[in-house]
Amino acid sequence: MAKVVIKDSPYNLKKAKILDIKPLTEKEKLFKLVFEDKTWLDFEPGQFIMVSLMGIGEIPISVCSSPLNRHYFEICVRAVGKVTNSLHKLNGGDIIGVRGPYGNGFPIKMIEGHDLLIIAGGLGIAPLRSLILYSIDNRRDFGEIHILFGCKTPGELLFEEEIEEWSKRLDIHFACTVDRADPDWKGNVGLITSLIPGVDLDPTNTYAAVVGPPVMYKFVIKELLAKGLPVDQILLSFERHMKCGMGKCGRCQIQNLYCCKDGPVFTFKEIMDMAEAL
Amino acid sequence: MKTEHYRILEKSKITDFLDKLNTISKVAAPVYKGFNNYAFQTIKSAEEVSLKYIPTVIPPKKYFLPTNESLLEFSLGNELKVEPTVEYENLILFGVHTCDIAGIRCLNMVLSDKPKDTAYLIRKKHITIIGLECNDYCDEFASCAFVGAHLPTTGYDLMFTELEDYFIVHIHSSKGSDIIEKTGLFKPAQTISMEELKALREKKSAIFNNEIPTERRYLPDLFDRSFNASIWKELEQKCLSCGNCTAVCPTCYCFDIKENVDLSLKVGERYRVWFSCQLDPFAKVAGGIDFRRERSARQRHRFYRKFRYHIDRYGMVFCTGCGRCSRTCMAGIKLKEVLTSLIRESEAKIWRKWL
Amino acid sequence: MSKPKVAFFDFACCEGCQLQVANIGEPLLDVLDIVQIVEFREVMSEKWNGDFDVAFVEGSITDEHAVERIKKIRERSKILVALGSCATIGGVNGMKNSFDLEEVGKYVYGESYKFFPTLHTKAVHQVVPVDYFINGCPIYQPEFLTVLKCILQGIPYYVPEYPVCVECKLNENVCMYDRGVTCMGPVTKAGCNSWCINNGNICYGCRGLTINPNTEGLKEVLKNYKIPEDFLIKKIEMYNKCKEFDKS
Amino acid sequence: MNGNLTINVTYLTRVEGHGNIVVEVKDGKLQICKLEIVESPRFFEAFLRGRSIYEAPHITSRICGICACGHTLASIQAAEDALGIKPTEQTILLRKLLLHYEELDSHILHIYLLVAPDLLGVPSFVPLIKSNPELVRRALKMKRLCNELCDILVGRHVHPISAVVGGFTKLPSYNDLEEMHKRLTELRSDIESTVEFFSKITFPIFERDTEYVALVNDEDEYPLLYGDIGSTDGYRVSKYEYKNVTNEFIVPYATAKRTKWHRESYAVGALARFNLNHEKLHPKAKEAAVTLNLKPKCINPYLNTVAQIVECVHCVEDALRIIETLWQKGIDYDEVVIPDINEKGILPQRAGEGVGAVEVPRGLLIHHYECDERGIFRNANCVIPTNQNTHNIELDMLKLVPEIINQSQEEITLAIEMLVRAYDPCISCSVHMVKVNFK
Ligand SMILES: Cc1cc2nc3c(=O)[nH]c(=O)nc-3n(C[C@H](O)[C@H](O)[C@H](O)COP(=O)(O)OP(=O)(O)OC[C@H]3O[C@@H](n4cnc5c(N)ncnc54)[C@H](O)[C@@H]3O)c2cc1C
Ligand code: SF4
Ligand code: SF4
Ligand code: SF4
Repeated sequence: MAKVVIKDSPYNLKKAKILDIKPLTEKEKLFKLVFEDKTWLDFEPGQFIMVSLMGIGEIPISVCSSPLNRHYFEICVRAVGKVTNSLHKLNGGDIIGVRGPYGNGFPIKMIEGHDLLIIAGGLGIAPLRSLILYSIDNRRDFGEIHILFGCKTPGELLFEEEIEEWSKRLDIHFACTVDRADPDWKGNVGLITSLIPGVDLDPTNTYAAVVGPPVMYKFVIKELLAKGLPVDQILLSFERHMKCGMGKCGRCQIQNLYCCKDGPVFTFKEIMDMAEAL
Repeated sequence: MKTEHYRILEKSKITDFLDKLNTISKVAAPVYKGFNNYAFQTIKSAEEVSLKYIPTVIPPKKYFLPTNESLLEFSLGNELKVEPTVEYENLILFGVHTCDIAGIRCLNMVLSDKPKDTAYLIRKKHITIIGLECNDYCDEFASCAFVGAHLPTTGYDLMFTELEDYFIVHIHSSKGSDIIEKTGLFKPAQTISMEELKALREKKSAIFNNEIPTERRYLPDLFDRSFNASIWKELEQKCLSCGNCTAVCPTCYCFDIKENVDLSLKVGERYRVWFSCQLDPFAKVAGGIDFRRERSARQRHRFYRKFRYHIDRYGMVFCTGCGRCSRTCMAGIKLKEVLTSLIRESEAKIWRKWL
Repeated sequence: MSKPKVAFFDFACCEGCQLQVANIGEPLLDVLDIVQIVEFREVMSEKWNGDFDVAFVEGSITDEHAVERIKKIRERSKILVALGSCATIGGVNGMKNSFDLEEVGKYVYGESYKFFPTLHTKAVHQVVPVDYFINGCPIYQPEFLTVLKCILQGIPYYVPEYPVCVECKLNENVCMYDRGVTCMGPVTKAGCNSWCINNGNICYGCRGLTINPNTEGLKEVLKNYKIPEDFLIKKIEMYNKCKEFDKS
Repeated sequence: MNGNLTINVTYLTRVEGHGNIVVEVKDGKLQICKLEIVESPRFFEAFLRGRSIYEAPHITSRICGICACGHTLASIQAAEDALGIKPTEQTILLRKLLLHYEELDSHILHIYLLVAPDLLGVPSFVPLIKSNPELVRRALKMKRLCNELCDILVGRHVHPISAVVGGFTKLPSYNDLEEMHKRLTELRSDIESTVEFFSKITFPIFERDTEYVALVNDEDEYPLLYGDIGSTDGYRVSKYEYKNVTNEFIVPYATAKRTKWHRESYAVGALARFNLNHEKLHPKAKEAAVTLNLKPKCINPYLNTVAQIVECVHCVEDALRIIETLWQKGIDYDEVVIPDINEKGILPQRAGEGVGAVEVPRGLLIHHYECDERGIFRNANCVIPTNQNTHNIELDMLKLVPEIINQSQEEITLAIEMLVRAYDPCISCSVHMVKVNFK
């Protein structure tokens, strides 16, 4: 057996340095990263990267910073298992492996010129944050921007400072809710779907971007359809098990679609007839 | 059929040929394992080879996409070092049936799709394929004529076809003709042998009847109607989720990626292993949600991946008719029966040959 | 960082799994480079009174004395690993549970059976929480090393949730059903690299049933192969009798 | 020593299984001196009932992971005896080979990892990694080689896979024979170094004459797999009469049963085999005995370890011979056995009774089975070497303690522990000594 190094292997990694780690909640941390070779991660909001800890594993994680930020990129990681817990144990200055970006991301060019309704459930805010930051950076290219954010408890609220800021902005309509309040919570209580009827929007001119836990989609879509949103203007981002990110390993397949390659963002129209999607 | 692309090998010289092949490079060929089971194995001498065999337990895809393959090597000392690697060797595959050649063509399609799987392409370059045509069905499980894999088309370097008292050999590449040269056992083909070959093919078309009561071109339509067919529920009861059907399939290529570190925890490799959509952890994500929890959904997914999804994506049916999945299934789930049941259930419109 | 302190303990078992560890051969020296083994009665006289970073526990819990002892070990251990079938699923000791305990005692010890009070066999996790599972009768050494490394890396080890057949096929064995005999492979957790089938024997299910075994389907299979169902039940009981004590 | 002494070794280390030693001396007089077996009983004999006798080797192998191959072989012999199956010549050769591997593996473990630390004055092999790195490396290497030999022949050493009733489910290929030959040759030089190393070690001097019991037969081969039961007192009975040898009895303080034949106690194991069959050892093993200064009839129990070394030499040489024989004869692959084919009643089934008597590393092991006409167990009985030795060990202690009573408590404890360890007791097994009434 001969063995050779293949630098052009699609599995090759780029080394990324952790500039900073910021705990957001008990389970989530925000990692600020730069490539060691000073190159820039060129991505679209909604795309993801494969993050590697050598000897432990490789996982898909959405990029959650603005694609226009040329200084660094960010990921928000919830500790649930092997790799994610190990990531949480790292410190600033540590090196991780990254390949990507992968997936299609949100169709920015299509959305521009329209109103945007963002609906985030829990960690779903991660990929959407990238879209929010992008639309704020390019505010004049979008119509009305509505952001609805929901999570289980106030303690699970992510990006609290930014939310504070968004909610103060005059050019954004921001609303937030929790399923279960605690004594300090002053805001809305209830499922995220309860916020939708209150949004004042022009259905024909609006794109909705929805990301959240699997159970959320069905109910949110029902509300959006009730509002009169056309099926091809509802954008959903899915989570599936992924190993390669390149449409080969077969793990993320939703019927004939590869979540990693054809998605993770799909219009409701694309998947509405697919039993395995929702 | 240009006569100059054909050669003749006396049957008595096949052993000589195999032994000579063995001096050129490593040779893998079908070997008998008992109980009507065969396996491609590297051989030491011609005696080990079974010229008459039914499809091996695992298809020769194992040489292209090893069951366990290192993707990256890394060391974690003061500095992180990562190197993607590939291991390959020169190998001659002898005796590959046309169904398995079709399987390799399917793999080529997927793994040379962008982003290209460099390691696969490098290994593929170093493998020579010598085909062996079947003159009759291997057993009742095969359905190669249905998918058109019973005749040699492309995908090989040399193709051996057994005639009455000699082999006629088609040279399909310069790699193939090199072997003809180096072994020096072949004679040029004459018009008469070409005619005999033609006669054989004609005879074959009578033997290799389509075994499934429809035609290949109706598959998309058939499957578009069958997502909720009752057969899937039946499979729910039967299937053991053992993953045998996918492991033996020449066109399955799903995998898992794992890590292996040495005891110092500093050096290691990332590797991939074959994996299967039939297994529990396949589609599970954090939080324990499994997107194909039911065995019925998994079995359905398997069939759709063979007969529907990849037709859109790659323009090919991803079944080669080798019959391995039916042969290996201890629960007795048989591909031909499943397809027939779909056709039976899918009322009208679908063109039916019989039923 | 000081080396983690590791100890080995045994309960009702054959000690084969500990022996598998001692049998690793020279790589054992590499293991001793990274961990400090403070107690390993089978091969060492050293004793340790402090806490353990990692305790490997072999054997099933079969009497009150053992219950007390395992609880104490749990209290003293940061990480507790169940080693081998006896510890992870009850193993062969579970066969006892099919009988009336008093009768079993009398059969073996006659009238003095009262001196040998015995409980229903239980796996370790059925008595105290377990952090890592190393299945198998005996354990498969490569898996032991994998788990050890996971422990040192501070990451979980997931016992494969798929059946032995997966590994068996990759090893290109002739399937036992082709030979006309029952094999527990389709309903048994993988991870042993289909050790037994590679050596011409059937799988006896020593690693425990898969999380979602289709036992009804397997019964159908046996019918088709004309193998009495009885055999399957007996085979499952050989190692998996204690499953009935699993919660949920 | 002030005339009072209490020694309480709970969970004796570096032996298989749980045993305690209790010694009490009051006013210079030995009051108590016993070896307690405190292993949790696992009731194998009880739950074998109702199972197929074909499963016996698989299950009884799990009695003890250390003598797994030995239990398997004894069990197979008993089952085949009950079913009336006659193993082929090839099968017998392969079983003999397996038994050699078992003796080698177990002896090496015992000699190096369990006994050597005592002789070198340390509590375990761990400190030896620093002080005698060569020795430890050699030990681990030999251990690995033995394991690999078993891996090739039967899949693994702990609970062998392919040795079953009727023969083997997998037969070694020619490559396998070659591999085994290569490894055995490698082992040979390490065994030579072992002989040399131990020839320079002084073992404790202590003697007590006793009856030594082992298999004997009329062939030229050192009997391990087949034979009658013989003793140094000149008796010989067939294996079916084992109950007349073991004469089980109970002592009030211990749970496991004891045995005696013509004297108060008897001993089994490497030393017993050497004492009875030394002439049949391979010439090289005889040479090693000379080098190690081991002469029959040796009555120093500490020298059981030395007898084990001598047996190692014999086993390596005889294993090589067996492989060469197989090589010459060629292997008949049609003899492969399909396991569990009895599900369909293809293999013979009949009501019967059978006895397996095999010399395993620690001595004579007996399995005695009775099954019904469907091959289902009715009764099972196992007599384990350690049980046969326990009473002998106690009598040794009884003689030893007064002889060394003037030493310090630590020295006495160590001397006793070493004595017990010298017998290589396997306490896991020994709780399976049971009395079942076969009529
Ligand atoms: C497109 C995409 C974007 C994602 N973005 C984020 C993000 O921004 N932030 C975030 O915290 N998480 C994100 N995830 C989820 C994240 O990938 C999983 O939480 C992570 O893979 C779990 O890995 P682990 O090693 O920590 O868990 P493990 O210990 O491996 O397993 C825990 C559970 O996670 C499942 N799991 C393991 N590997 C994967 C995988 N590759 N894909 C999906 N599930 C897996 C396992 O089945 C198991 O149930 C995203 C997932 C996808 C598919
Ligand atoms: S699991 Fe098997 S090998 Fe391990 S201790 Fe139990 S009986 Fe012995
Ligand atoms: S031999 Fe057993 S483990 Fe292997 S494929 Fe057949 S049923 Fe599965
Ligand atoms: S094949 Fe089966 S019985 Fe053998 S080690 Fe694996 S799980 Fe255990």
